[in-house]
Amino acid sequence: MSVAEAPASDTSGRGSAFSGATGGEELSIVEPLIFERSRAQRRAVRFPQPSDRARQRAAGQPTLPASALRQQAPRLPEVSELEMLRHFNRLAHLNQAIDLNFYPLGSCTMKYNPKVNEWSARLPGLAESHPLDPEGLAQGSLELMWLLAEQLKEISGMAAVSLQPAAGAHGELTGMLMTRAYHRSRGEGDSRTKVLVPDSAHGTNPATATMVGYQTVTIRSNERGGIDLEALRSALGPDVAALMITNPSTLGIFEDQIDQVVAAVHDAGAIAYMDGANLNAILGRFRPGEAGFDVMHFNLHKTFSTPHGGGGPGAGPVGVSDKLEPFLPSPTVVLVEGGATDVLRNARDGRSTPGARWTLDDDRPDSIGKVRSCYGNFGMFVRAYTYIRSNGAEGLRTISEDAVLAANYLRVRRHDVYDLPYDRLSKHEVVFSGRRQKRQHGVTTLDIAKAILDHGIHPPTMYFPLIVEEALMVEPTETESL
Amino acid sequence: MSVAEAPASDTSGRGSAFSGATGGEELSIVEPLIFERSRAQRRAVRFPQPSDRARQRAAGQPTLPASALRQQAPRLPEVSELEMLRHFNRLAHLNQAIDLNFYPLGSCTMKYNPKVNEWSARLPGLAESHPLDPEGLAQGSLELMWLLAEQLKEISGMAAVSLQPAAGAHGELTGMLMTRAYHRSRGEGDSRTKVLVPDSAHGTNPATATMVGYQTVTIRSNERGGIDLEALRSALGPDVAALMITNPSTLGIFEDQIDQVVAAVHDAGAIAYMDGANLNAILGRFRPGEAGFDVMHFNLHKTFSTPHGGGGPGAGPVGVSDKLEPFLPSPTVVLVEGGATDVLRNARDGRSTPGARWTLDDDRPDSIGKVRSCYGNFGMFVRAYTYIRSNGAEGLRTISEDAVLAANYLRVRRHDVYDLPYDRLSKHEVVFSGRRQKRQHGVTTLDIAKAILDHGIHPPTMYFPLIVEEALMVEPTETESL
Amino acid sequence: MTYSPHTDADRARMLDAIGVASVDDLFADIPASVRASDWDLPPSLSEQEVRAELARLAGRNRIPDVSFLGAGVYRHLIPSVVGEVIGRSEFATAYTPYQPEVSQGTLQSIYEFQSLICELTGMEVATASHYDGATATAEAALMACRLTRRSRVAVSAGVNPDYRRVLETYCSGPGIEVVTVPIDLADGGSGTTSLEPLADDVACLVAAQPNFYGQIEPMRELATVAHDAGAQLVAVVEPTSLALLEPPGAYGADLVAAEGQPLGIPASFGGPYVGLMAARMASVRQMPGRLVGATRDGSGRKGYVLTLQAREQHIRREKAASNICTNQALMALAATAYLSAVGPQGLREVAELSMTQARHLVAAMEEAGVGVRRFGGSYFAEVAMRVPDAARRHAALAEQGIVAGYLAERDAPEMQDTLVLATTELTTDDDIARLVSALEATR
Amino acid sequence: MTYSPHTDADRARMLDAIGVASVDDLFADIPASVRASDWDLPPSLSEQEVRAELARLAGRNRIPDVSFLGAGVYRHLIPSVVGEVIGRSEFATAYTPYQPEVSQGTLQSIYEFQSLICELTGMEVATASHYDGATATAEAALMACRLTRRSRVAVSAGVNPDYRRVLETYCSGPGIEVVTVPIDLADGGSGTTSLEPLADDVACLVAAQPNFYGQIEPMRELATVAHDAGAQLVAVVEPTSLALLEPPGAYGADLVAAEGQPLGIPASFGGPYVGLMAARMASVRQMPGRLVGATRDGSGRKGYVLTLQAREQHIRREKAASNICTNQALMALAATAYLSAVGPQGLREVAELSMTQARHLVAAMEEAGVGVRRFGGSYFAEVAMRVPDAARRHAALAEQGIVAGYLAERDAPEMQDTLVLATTELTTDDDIARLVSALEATR
Ligand SMILES: Cc1ncc(COP(=O)(O)O)c(C=O)c1O
Ligand SMILES: Cc1ncc(COP(=O)(O)O)c(C=O)c1O
Repeated sequence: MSVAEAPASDTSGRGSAFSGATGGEELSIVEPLIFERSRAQRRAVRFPQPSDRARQRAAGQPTLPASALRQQAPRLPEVSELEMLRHFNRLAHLNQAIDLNFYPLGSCTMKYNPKVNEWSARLPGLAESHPLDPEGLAQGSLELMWLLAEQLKEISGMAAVSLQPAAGAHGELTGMLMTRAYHRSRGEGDSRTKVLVPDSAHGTNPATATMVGYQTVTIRSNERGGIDLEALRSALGPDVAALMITNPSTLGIFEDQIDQVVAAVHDAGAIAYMDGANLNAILGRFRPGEAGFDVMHFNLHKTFSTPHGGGGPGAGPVGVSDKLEPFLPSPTVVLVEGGATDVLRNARDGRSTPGARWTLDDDRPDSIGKVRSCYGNFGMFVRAYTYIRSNGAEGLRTISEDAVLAANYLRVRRHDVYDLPYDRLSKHEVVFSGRRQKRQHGVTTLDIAKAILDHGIHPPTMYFPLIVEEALMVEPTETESL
Repeated sequence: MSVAEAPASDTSGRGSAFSGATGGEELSIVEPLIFERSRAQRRAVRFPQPSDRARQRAAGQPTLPASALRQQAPRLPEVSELEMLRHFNRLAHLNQAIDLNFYPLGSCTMKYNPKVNEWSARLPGLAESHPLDPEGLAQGSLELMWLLAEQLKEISGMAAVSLQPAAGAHGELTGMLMTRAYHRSRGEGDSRTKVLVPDSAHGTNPATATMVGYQTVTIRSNERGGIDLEALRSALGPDVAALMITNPSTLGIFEDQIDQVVAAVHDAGAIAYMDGANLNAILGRFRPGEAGFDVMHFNLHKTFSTPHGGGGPGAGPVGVSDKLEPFLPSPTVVLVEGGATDVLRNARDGRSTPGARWTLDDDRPDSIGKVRSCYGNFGMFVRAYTYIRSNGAEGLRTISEDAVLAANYLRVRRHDVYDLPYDRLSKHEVVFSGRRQKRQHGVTTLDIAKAILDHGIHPPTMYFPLIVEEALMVEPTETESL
Repeated sequence: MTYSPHTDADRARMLDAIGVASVDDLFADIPASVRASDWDLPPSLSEQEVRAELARLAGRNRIPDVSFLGAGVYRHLIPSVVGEVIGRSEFATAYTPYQPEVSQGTLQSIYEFQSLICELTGMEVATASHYDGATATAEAALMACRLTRRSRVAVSAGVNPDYRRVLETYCSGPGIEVVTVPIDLADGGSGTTSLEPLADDVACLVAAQPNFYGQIEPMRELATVAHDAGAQLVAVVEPTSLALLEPPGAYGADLVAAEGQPLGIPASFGGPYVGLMAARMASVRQMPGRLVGATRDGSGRKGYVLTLQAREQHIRREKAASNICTNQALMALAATAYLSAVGPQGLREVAELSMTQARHLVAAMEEAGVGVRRFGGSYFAEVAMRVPDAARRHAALAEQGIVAGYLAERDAPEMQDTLVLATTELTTDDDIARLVSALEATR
Repeated sequence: MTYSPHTDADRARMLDAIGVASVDDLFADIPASVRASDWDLPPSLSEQEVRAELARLAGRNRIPDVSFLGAGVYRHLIPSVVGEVIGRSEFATAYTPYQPEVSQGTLQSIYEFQSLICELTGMEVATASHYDGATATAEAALMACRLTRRSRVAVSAGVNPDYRRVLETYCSGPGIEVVTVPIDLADGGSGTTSLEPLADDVACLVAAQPNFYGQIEPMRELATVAHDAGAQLVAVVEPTSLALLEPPGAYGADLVAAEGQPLGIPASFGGPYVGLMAARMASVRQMPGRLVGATRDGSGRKGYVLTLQAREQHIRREKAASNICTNQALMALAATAYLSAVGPQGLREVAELSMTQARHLVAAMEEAGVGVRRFGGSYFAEVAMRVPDAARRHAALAEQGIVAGYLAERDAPEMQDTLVLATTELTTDDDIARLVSALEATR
């Protein structure tokens, strides 16, 4: 199927949904809408009737005021359980997915999502735990969150971590709100109005700056795909709040002047923000905290392999240096009884620490506040914790080694076929250009993607980053075999 | 794909399995063998190393004698977890299944297998219960088996039920072994050597008779598709051990002389066995026990909807009249403390009965013995119990009403197209004949099946029962919508 | 261990092809001064070990035997068939459906999700999806500011306190002021939002139906209050209640935000959930987040694609309506599967049974003299009860594995000695009896 | 409730088309004299009610905290990925793959299963599948009778007592006599099968490796004993042990039977499991059960089909090799997925760790003076320990949630005061310590 942009007005099946089933004449694999399978009075799941006692007792209580009642029941589909299930199973068969085939969608780290992670997330003790349960009933959830935050600190070298943001972009928002709170605390809230963003950045970076009320200034890349240091230095000044830099970048390149970049930003009194979406390439090799970054976000769903779910859920924890710590979202999980070293050692051995107790600290006067209800996408924390424990210290290093090996292998193996605008060491991914194919044969990157589709493989990311003509961004990850 | 009978000799992939991966030249949806994905040293699941303490203590104990060791490791596939999973997921996509589309395979009752049944079977308290756990730790399993047996008794009108047989044919074996034990107990073990089986019977019936050392005598059907009473009466005699009759029959027809059939069998001193594979059509309408049958089997996986798993597991409980009760397989579950009425009433209300206790009674001197290790396919009992409780007294009746409605509806709707050798009320299914299509157009039933395949629907059972030329046996079940 | 398939031979082959001697060479681009020092992380675990560790943590939680806790997160039945759908790895291990040819499953299900949310809310367009109800509410308020070109937001004190905090945080970004519209919290009062006129520079009024205390708000009147000030009404709703309650589209809401968790999603200590947002078609170009539209392919076959992407960050960058990218798609699928499985009749049964049990609970508490309703008016399936010495008794019951709802004074000091108790279709008569007798025992 | 999709309108439409007035008319063919009387069954339950009822029953079982119970059913790790595979409804809700065009998934996976079993056992052909290890053993013995045209079966007393009982029952059908070959049960004895010559009318000798007491049998010698009598050797094996132990094909077994439960299948109170059977190619036409073969389709593409069906009941009826029809296909898939997931190295780790823990257990028990090995010789991962007053202590430990293995006197009166204790890779050092101290405490 080749598709055009849809008419904007049809984003809901209501109009046609109840006009009856599609005719049976035309045979195709296309699955009708669930509404088209509906027939009045058909049922799947049913519920019990209230007991007589409940009914009697309820009788004396106020009903809903007539003015608040709806006139017509919502026209939800009426289908049998089997019809419902078949519908979604058939839709599932129309998808490509990691669990079926290679899915080298660049920038998305489409690696294997281990099934044991799902096992963990479904443990009733975790899945059925209510976020507002009294803390005494929720010590397991709190310990898990605390342990995960400790691990993310160790992995990133940051001083403190909040798990609250629900995705990478949400982490960016959180980080930039903290940036602003920091400048405000120093009386520079009004003077620092700009955020610098390299031209290779992901769209969420500039969009985030806007949401925080900052103005985006684009910094061009140099001919090696890195940030142009001169351009950066000249843009930096007392009106700059932060630099948001993605490292490794969306070109799959490690910013090899990163030390100078961070120094320049700090010299200007600005905050160095690292977009950690591509952390999968540098585990155990580079820790943003050690390099002086003030704030970063993790894409837990990418690096720590939680299933991407057709577009989410994810999780976007933020790590900060000491200087931003007071501004972290509230609450944070704190260990109030028992020693951190003991707890870490015991957990390493699979043991609970007698007497240890955690609490949610919501008394954080400088905090930017809450960015999400409750504490974040807890189910993703469970999966990420499982993943980190499964891999362990050595395994996490191997992940990055193998991911980088695979990307470089692809780079050299496809080097003859496609142009390589930045022919340097790759990190998590390699970005080719189809410009030659386009010029010489009139074959666009879109055409190439369609050809890849015919092999049952999901195409790479296309036409991004914007600075590469006819870009084809391939991220093999460490879990694809030769 | 149209396939021929396979060469008999290639039933194992060993020969070619390790000769290397299939070439990448040819593009096809065909999935290589798991062995072809193997690469030395590749791993999926790993296991821990023994602790130092365990190793030290084990050191003083005997190792395996060298003579008992294998010389070469088994050549199991060496694949990553993702490769393994993709392999089976892709294979899954090559199957048709109830959960994807209509699957009217006659005689197999391919109805919806409710997902809540799977939920039940996975409850750790049931799934992790060891069959030899001390009875005090297994009262839940025993109560469930007891309750299910009670329900099957109520549904069938039989006096006692054993859940032990693992499938329908296994139930037949059990029933016929009991039949022989019964005749032996009366000194007729050697004289009664024949089992009568109608010509429309499923192949398992005569095969079972052979396994029990009986000789099969085939009884022809009359022109109405029922058993020929005259033929039956003349075959009956002091050398006959039993009649095995399927009711409703494999023609989808209820034997409307069943009262006379059972009487004739009993008059001859023989045992009346009912193959209950097609019980789905007669729940609440006909109880074999009330009609005088001495023994029957249930196909739990059909009538009580446990997933058929690509060919099993199933479960084939047997029900017997009082006269065969002593011969039931051992052990049976008995309630040794507490009253049956109390327990049944409490279970109806979802409550346990204080003080009730069950035990496995293995002191059954006349029993035929065990037909299976442990107590049968317990996981199927869990699903069937869930199903019976979900549907309840009324729901079970509705199942049969709707299954019969659907079969008759199909009968009248396809009546013009196909010949109907026995144009009578249908029960669970309807058997058409493609003889007209074959004679007039040279289109065989096989050709028709292939055309049905092209609609994404699983074809009906073909060329069975044997007495119908070019048979097409369609069982819609109660869960297919109009 | 890792999940890497690479054997040492594979690695050697790759290094060889790349032309480097060791894997360290591939990290030569990291300046020496910033190379990572050693880390202290636990060693790898086999599957059985990691399962033991997670079972340990799960075992340190105690799932209450009886719970009346809601406060935005509700324990409803999740039909087994819903778990089956979202467990399918073709859905779970795909990503954003940029490539429609290989994503029709995800795309069509999102389109159905949007349609279902429109049905429930009576609105014309729904997004897919937001992080949760709180962020959906905040984004709706920001959207109202863009639509009205105003920069003050009024929020009812009857809106979930967590949502109000998130709203504050989001508004602090572009410097939007948030003003709180009080609700009548007096004992015996209405428990609903003040109908005082709004200032005419307010972009929107955010109000919840039912509100945080379960009370039924006069939404039609609140819409008038908002519209009289030239502001929009952002209705924050509870989706199962919409089986019975008037849809926001009918009482004049301009924007709707909701938490989708009650629709087939487990409590899971706070997430993942799904934020719902719906609006009028006229406002669609200011909507944040993803939208899927129906279209036809070259050969005329129906299909689905991401649409109106020119609102989104990957196209518009700093001019985008929001920075949202990864959202909660799989949870939206759970809601889609849930609504398809229960249908209109099932959703009605859920709502009615939840309501009946709430009333049963109130009667039982009042009968036993352990509590009385704090407010007048009507309520849905959550109810504020005045219970003497509530904090102490709430804690005492927790020790016994009984959670006596939400302690209102946590967020509203004037709400001392008040428990907000939620019931659902899973609340049994026995649960109510146990709560009442436990409260009696702590008198 | 039922899962029927039919509304009353649907039913009316069908009745109308059929031309009958009521559904009762469709049952008119049931003679009045045998129509069912009313039944007494419980009313229907909604999903939440039925789940509560099943949770009640599950809660009445107590899963032991520590268990050394094996006796044919072993608690091994079931990798999550195995559950994922067999949970796929394309496998679970299909049936016997009679129609190869729409069953290649099932067919190929069965072919792989057969290949894996051949690899493990060193045999040439394997069936797919049997009800369990006991019935596979019985069917193998019957097959040996057909192959040798003899009608006596010799079975070692070291074979699982349940298997021997099932064998007796199956042999009683065609009137085959079963004779028991003793094992040396004397305290301090070998614990293995007697090597006395067999009578020359015996069709086969059935012996287990390891045997029921965990002892390593001299299989090569037993093969000679069998062959010397012109009989076949039926080896009953434990599949994980074949990572280390000589495959039956190498020591002269003619037939192999096994319980596949240890390969990724939960204990589930006794089933569903899967029976494995393997043989030499020369005997294939006497094999009972299903076989899948590789073939090519019209256009030369590889595919898989049911093969050699002329042995089966649906073709041969009373002349079939067995009456088996529905088997344990999904459990065979579990074993296939398991063996693919663990691979040769993983299976070896399972076997080695299980063995190490058995030896650790013996040493710990002997050190603490709570038990000594009953037999000489070697053992795999299950071991017979002489423990004074075993029956009382076994019962006392069960009360504490510790299952101290299998009480041997249940089946062999001469084995008083003997516990047969099994270890697997899931047995922890802590489990061993807890067992030992609990035994100490009951001295
Ligand atoms: C480099 C980069 N930054 C940020 C993001 C945003 O993360 P999320 O989609 O989790 O919001 C992405 C996601 O694709 C990304 O690739
Ligand atoms: C009429 C009839 N009898 C017996 C059987 C055998 O049952 P099972 O396959 O469970 O062994 C079947 C199975 O198809 C059948 O249809």
